[in-house]
Amino acid sequence: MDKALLEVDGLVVDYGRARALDGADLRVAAGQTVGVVGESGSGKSTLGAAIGRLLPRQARVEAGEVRVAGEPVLDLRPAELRRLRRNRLGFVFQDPIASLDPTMRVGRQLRLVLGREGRGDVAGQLARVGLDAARVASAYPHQLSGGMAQRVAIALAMAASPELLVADEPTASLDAQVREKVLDVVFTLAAGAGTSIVWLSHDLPAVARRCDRVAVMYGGRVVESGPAAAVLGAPAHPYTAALAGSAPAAAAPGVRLRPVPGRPPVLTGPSPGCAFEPRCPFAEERCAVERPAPVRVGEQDALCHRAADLVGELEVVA
Amino acid sequence: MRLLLWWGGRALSSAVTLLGISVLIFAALRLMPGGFAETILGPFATPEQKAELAARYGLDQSVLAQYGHWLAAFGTGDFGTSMISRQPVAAELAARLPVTAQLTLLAVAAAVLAGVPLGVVTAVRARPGGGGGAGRLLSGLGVSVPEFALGSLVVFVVSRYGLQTTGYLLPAAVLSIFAISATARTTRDAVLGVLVEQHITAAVARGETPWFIIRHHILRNAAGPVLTLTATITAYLLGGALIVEYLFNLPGIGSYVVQAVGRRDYAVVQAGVLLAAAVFIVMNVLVDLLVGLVDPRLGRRA
Amino acid sequence: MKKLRLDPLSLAGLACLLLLVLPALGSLVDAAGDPDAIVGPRLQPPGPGWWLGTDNLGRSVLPRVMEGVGTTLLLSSAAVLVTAALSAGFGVLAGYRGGYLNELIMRVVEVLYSFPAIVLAVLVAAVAGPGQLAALASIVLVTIPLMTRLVRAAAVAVAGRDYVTAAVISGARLPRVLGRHVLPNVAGTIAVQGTYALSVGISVEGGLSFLGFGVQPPQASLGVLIRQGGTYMMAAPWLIIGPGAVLVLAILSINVFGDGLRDRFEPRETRSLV
Amino acid sequence: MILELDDVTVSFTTGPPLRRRRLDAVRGISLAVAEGETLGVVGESGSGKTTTSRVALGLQRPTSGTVLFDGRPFPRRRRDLAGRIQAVLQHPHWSLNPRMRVGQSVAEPLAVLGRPAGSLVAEALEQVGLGAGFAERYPHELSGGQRQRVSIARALITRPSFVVLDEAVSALDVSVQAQILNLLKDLQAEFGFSALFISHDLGAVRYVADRIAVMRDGEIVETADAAAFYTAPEHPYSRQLLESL
Amino acid sequence: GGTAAAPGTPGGASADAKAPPGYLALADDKLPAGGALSFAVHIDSGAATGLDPQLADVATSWQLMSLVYETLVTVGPDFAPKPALAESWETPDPKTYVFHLRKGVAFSNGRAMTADDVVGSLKRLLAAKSVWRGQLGPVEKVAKVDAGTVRVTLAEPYTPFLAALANVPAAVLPMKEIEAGSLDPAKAMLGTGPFKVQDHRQDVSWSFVRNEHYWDKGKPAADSLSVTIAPEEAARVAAVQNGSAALASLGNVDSAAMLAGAADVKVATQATTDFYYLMLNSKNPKFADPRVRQAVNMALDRKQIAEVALGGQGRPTGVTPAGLPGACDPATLPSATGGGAAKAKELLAQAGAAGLSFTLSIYATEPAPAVAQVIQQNLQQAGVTVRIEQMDEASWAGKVYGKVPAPFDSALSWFAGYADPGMVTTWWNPDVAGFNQGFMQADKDLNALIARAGATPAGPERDKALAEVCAKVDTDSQMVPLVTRPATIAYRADAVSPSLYATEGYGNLLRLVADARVKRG
Ligand SMILES: Nc1ncnc2c1ncn2[C@@H]1O[C@H](COP(=O)(O)OP(=O)(O)OP(=O)(O)O)[C@@H](O)[C@H]1O
Ligand SMILES: Nc1ncnc2c1ncn2[C@@H]1O[C@H](COP(=O)(O)OP(=O)(O)OP(=O)(O)O)[C@@H](O)[C@H]1O
Ligand SMILES: [Mg+2]
Ligand SMILES: [Mg+2]
Repeated sequence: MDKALLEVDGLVVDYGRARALDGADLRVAAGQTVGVVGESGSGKSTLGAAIGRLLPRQARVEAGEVRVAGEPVLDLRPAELRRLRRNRLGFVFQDPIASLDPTMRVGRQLRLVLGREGRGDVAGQLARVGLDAARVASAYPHQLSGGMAQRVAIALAMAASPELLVADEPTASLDAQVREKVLDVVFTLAAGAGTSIVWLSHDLPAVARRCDRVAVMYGGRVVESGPAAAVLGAPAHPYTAALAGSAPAAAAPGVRLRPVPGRPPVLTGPSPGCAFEPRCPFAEERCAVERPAPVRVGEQDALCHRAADLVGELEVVA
Repeated sequence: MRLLLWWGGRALSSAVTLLGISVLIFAALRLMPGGFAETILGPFATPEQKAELAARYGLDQSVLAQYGHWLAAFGTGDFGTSMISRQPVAAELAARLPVTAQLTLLAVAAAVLAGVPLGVVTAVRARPGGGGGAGRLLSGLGVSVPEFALGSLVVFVVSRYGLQTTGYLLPAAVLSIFAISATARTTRDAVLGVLVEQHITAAVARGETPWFIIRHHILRNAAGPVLTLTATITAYLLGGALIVEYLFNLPGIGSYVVQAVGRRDYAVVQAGVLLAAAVFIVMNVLVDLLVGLVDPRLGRRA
Repeated sequence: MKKLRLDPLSLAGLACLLLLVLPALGSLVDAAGDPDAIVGPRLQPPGPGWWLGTDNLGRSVLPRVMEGVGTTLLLSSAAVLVTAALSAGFGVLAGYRGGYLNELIMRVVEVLYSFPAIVLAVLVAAVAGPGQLAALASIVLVTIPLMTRLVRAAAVAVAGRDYVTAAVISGARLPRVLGRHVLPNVAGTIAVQGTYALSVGISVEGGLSFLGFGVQPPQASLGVLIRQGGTYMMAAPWLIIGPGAVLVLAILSINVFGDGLRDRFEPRETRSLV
Repeated sequence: MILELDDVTVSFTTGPPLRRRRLDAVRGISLAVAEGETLGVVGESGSGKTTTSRVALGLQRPTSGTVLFDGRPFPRRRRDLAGRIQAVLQHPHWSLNPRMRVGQSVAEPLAVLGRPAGSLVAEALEQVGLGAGFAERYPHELSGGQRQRVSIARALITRPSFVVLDEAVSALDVSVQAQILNLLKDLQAEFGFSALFISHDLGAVRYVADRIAVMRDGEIVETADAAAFYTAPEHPYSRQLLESL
Repeated sequence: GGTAAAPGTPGGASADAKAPPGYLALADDKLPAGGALSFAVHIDSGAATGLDPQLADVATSWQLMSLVYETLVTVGPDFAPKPALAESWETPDPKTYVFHLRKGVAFSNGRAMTADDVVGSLKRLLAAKSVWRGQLGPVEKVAKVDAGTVRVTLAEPYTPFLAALANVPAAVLPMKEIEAGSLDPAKAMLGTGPFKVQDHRQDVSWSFVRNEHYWDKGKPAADSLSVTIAPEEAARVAAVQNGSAALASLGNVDSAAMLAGAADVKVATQATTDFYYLMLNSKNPKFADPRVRQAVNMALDRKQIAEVALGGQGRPTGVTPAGLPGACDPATLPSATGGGAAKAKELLAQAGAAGLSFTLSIYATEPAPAVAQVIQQNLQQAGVTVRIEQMDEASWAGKVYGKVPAPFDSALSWFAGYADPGMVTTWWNPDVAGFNQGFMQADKDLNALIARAGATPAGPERDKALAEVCAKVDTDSQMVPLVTRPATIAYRADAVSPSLYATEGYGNLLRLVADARVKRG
């Protein structure tokens, strides 16, 4: 396996009353783009935040490790952590307008970031993300549309040419056309700078189109990961299959949608077995009591006791 | 044009407010027990003396007529004449204003320079074990020592060692203790409100240093309430720091007006109150303007 | 689960406050003696019969301090409650409704502020007799403008939030919208400004009593005791140490407790800057 | 018709006091929603979808034009409509009172009506795929999608006759989205409410909407039956939209 | 504790040990003349009548005006009349006073004082609607005899005449300038006194410089005097402590103890003839019955008031101020010998007023509240409940003097006691006093007694007459004299050597300022 830029190993994160990550593993190689998908509440945002050690105070890391370029993020001293964030990491959040300082013109915010880096000009950075530099630089965040604001946020995150960009649903509040434009910007810039991307998303088709790899999360674990086409086209984990099959866009008119039956788990401690077991049509006895270990199926790694048995059985209803 | 309109509107509403205040204070003064006659002429005054005094200051006219005359004179810049000193009130206020202004300036400067950092530190360190507790105690201590107690102590102790209590530094220091604490506490509250916002997380994620985030992002965002407080403190102090003026025997506006209230020296009280009101109103306008500049979101709403 | 979880410092503040107030309310005051009775020679240092010394009229200081704590805290907190109620009401209404109502309320606040507390105290004293009511009204006047403005500013921010809109859509009436949604979200500001106002209130009470408008003799209040004690600072320091310490302790614990309350009203976690 | 908008224009004045501009957020739009019908509204960002919904909710008085709800103008007292109109607003982040527990938030529309909540809150949370245990949480303890589902539960708890869903499923993963969309359809079949369904996601709109209105730059450029729209869109902008699906 | 005992010591006046009888301190005339003096006092002259001394009716105004204006006669340390602008005088008969004017007296503008100024001033005073006009007595005629002699004729004998003439309102004004209109005495002061005004800012400060034309050569000893007005006691204490003022008037009876440790600061307590009195409003049904008033009077413990409220610096007094020659002995008054609280209870029961409760209206300036609280304690012994109502001076004055009948139960105040025991008794005749008509019933017998005491020449006869007035006032108990009012002065022994009388009649702290020597180096 090629040298990993990001390694998350067995990460367990607890928020007082809930366990958000229950042993999540993720590996991202340099230059790779990884889409992280999964059920709402499965721990995507928590994973994303943990990569930059940006978890809220009440979150506790119970176990596991996060390494970026070999550096143990969770154990760094503050100054080292800041250096790491500055030099290697970039973040884009879901709500674009809220992630810009409302009291400062956009140009000034960019200049603050660039000034620190000592390179690039504001106009250039804005042009890079496809914005009318003159107009946007002198605007306050609340005067921008969501799409424009998100591109500004991307410009801020990419200004330092990070090695790894973590984007948490950066396009959820944007319309289809703007979404495509924003994603184009992100992926073009990343490709140009050799930046790896961890893209937390609900948008399976877009992930399939743009990412090298996909990681599917469920119940605080990455239950399946592998090349995007393979994971979404020929799932190895029953949950992936169910997820891919419930997309409304994929449904024919008049056909009832098929959500994954049952309710997502709310963990308060380690899941005794496979967290998907109660909802899994293929569950056997051991699934409830034995935590699955990663299994290599084809090009994917899956956390499923039955992954090998199910090859060819899972299909995406399209 | 729009600029003129905006200022015009604000000026008009301020003028109406001032007019309302003038009516109220005029009425209140005349409703106060203890007339000018008993107070100013003393118990031994004869009815003739009282009548003469009333005639001299037009106090024998109807209250409405008095108000009319006073207002007309006020419009021409004549604030009336003190019944005690027989001097024009405007001149006396002008003579006392520099005292009050210097005190205010010093105290407010201290409040901002010391209070804001203290507030930021206590907020940023608010989590348990962050050392914010010490700051909280410190800023709590400041508001818990009443001005008159601290002032008496300072005046007494300092003079005991033969040191002069003249000048503005000492009284300004006494005034500022309270102001510093108040500023610190308001700053803390405002900063805590900013810390939960996402753009702060975004800045942290960019690897900015705490100091950088405070300087560039937190201070501006927390400026609204702090500016409001500062303006209010400034207005309070410009209206007269009564106790400190007395303790340090500074001839400022506060003691002048309060003494005048005590003697029912109408013209002085009226002018003093309107001055304080005008200061307060102007400060409010200024703050609205400033806050709008610092935080464009609020400007939009104003 | 309605447990009020506070940090240790705030809890200490609360405990301290209770410790100060409870004896003042209970019958302990009587046990300490008649605060008005002349019990010994003037200006005696602490000793048996007068555990905190005697004052310039030969009264025992201990019962006077105990009475004073009760008077002052009661008076100031009553005043601050009035201020908080008015400020919260006006500020929230002005901030939520905006427009002309906002203008009107803010102008009224300006008028109130501009009215000198002393004049008001004299007027109230004339109508209702001098004493606590006059002091109370003055404290309210002095503390109301700042609090109203800050509450209003906070309410403006809250008024635009979607949860308020959602409540309006649900058909919630004004009192419910203000009471359940706007008010709790500006409660932090009210808590902070309330404790600040309390300090101001105690200061004003002392100042007014000094000018003769506050608490009437022989009733003791901390303001009066400290004011008088101040003039005997050298000859009889016990006159100021007792009430002074109690006052500082009281306001300090109120403030620390108020900060704790404020943090408590903020369920969101602040993030570390590092 | 439960809702009729006729030639509605909404203008805002924006900018600082010194440089005010007038901006028409929506311009001369007309639309109608029949009982039991779902009208999907699509269009680019800033095209006036949210503004239209605010007019439909009676939150925004139109600068010109008329709005009729249930054949009558909006009553002066909103209270009279309590429980009959609900909405899921666009930003999940601010749609829940941070000082109220999830359960309290969901129960609020019932409380407004003075109806007992009973087991309704737990049921509503179950329906949107959240356990009853979530009732005890504060909004900041939820993920983005969970928060949005709480808003949906709150909107549906009174079984309103008209619901506005503004980007109600945008923060949800496909599976939960499907669950919610199914829920909407089921409830609509059961209670027959009308809905204004605003979304960027043409797939989701196709699934729930009976008719579709396309907005662009403050105007409605096309209104059509869902089936017709998806097969043969008339307006060039509509075609452009469908291409990206 | 040692410090605590000090304030209790009567006459804690740590005055000059070397001071002669009648003096608290005597200026050391071996010190060189010249230099600047700075004083701090608590209040400025502040009358609506401006600076006109004839209309001034408060001691603080007299005090400042006495630096500029002088009278024909003045009083010595024993209250005996002493020559001032009149070098000598004679009394050919009890109704006639002939004054021989001092030569070489000039106003500070350099113009010599003439008999016309004297006559004009007195006539102006008699025509003025002022308080002091009443104190001057039944003056019938003022006439110039020659350039150096003035004769005043009274309608009836009036013993306090010279004492009344010795106070500032009877000062000699520059009548020529006043009549010519070049001086408005309400706005500016021009007198024959040791100082002239250089600058005045109302309620802030006065500055005086020596009058180069002053007749008493070698005086004033100091070249200039600045007076700072500092209403707050702490500010005045600070001023003497740090030496920014050489002398300050203090209000706290325990100042001696307060300043005990301060280097070079001396505190002197000057006795005065001023005294506190309690007004029992006899036009109020509560006090209409004289027995009720007597009971209240009887229950008062004047000793305790003096000891506790005034730190032992005051002393019980009857209506004739204790300390003045010829004053009655308060210990012999009916209220003192009547039987105290027990008897008071009995009297109240008889009057059907058992369980009496009333309000005592006071103003906030110390020591009035202290006096009131001791009274409250005293009366509690007799089963009487007193509610103290404290207000600002203006409200208080409005309530007490503003209306007829006056709307209060009882009130506390003080009178200046002046320099003759009979002078203050005039205020017990409401027809003359005027201000107390709202709360005091005129008593013909008392008025007659007061008049007789006024007309009786000084001597045992007059003492007896005064004693009768005392007793009558005491039984009447409408305005009840309580205790004398001490004045406290602190000065820097290293900066000034002042002269101070042991007892003062006109509240004039600055009386002997012309003698004060500045210490330097
Ligand atoms: N501050 C918190 N306190 C308690 N629980 C939390 C907190 N934040 C998140 N959680 C819980 O942790 C789990 C994971 O949350 P996270 O935000 O990582 O989910 P997500 O995968 O990003 O979901 P979504 O797609 O809805 O955004 C959820 O069940 C959520 O309820
Ligand atoms: N209160 C307001 N004041 C000023 N302008 C406003 C206001 N509300 C909306 N606008 C403007 O009106 C236009 C329409 O906004 P609206 O929110 O309705 O768009 P939208 O279609 O909902 O967009 P999105 O898909 O991004 O949510 C935008 O240009 C917006 O900036
Ligand atoms: Mg998330
Ligand atoms: Mg919208």
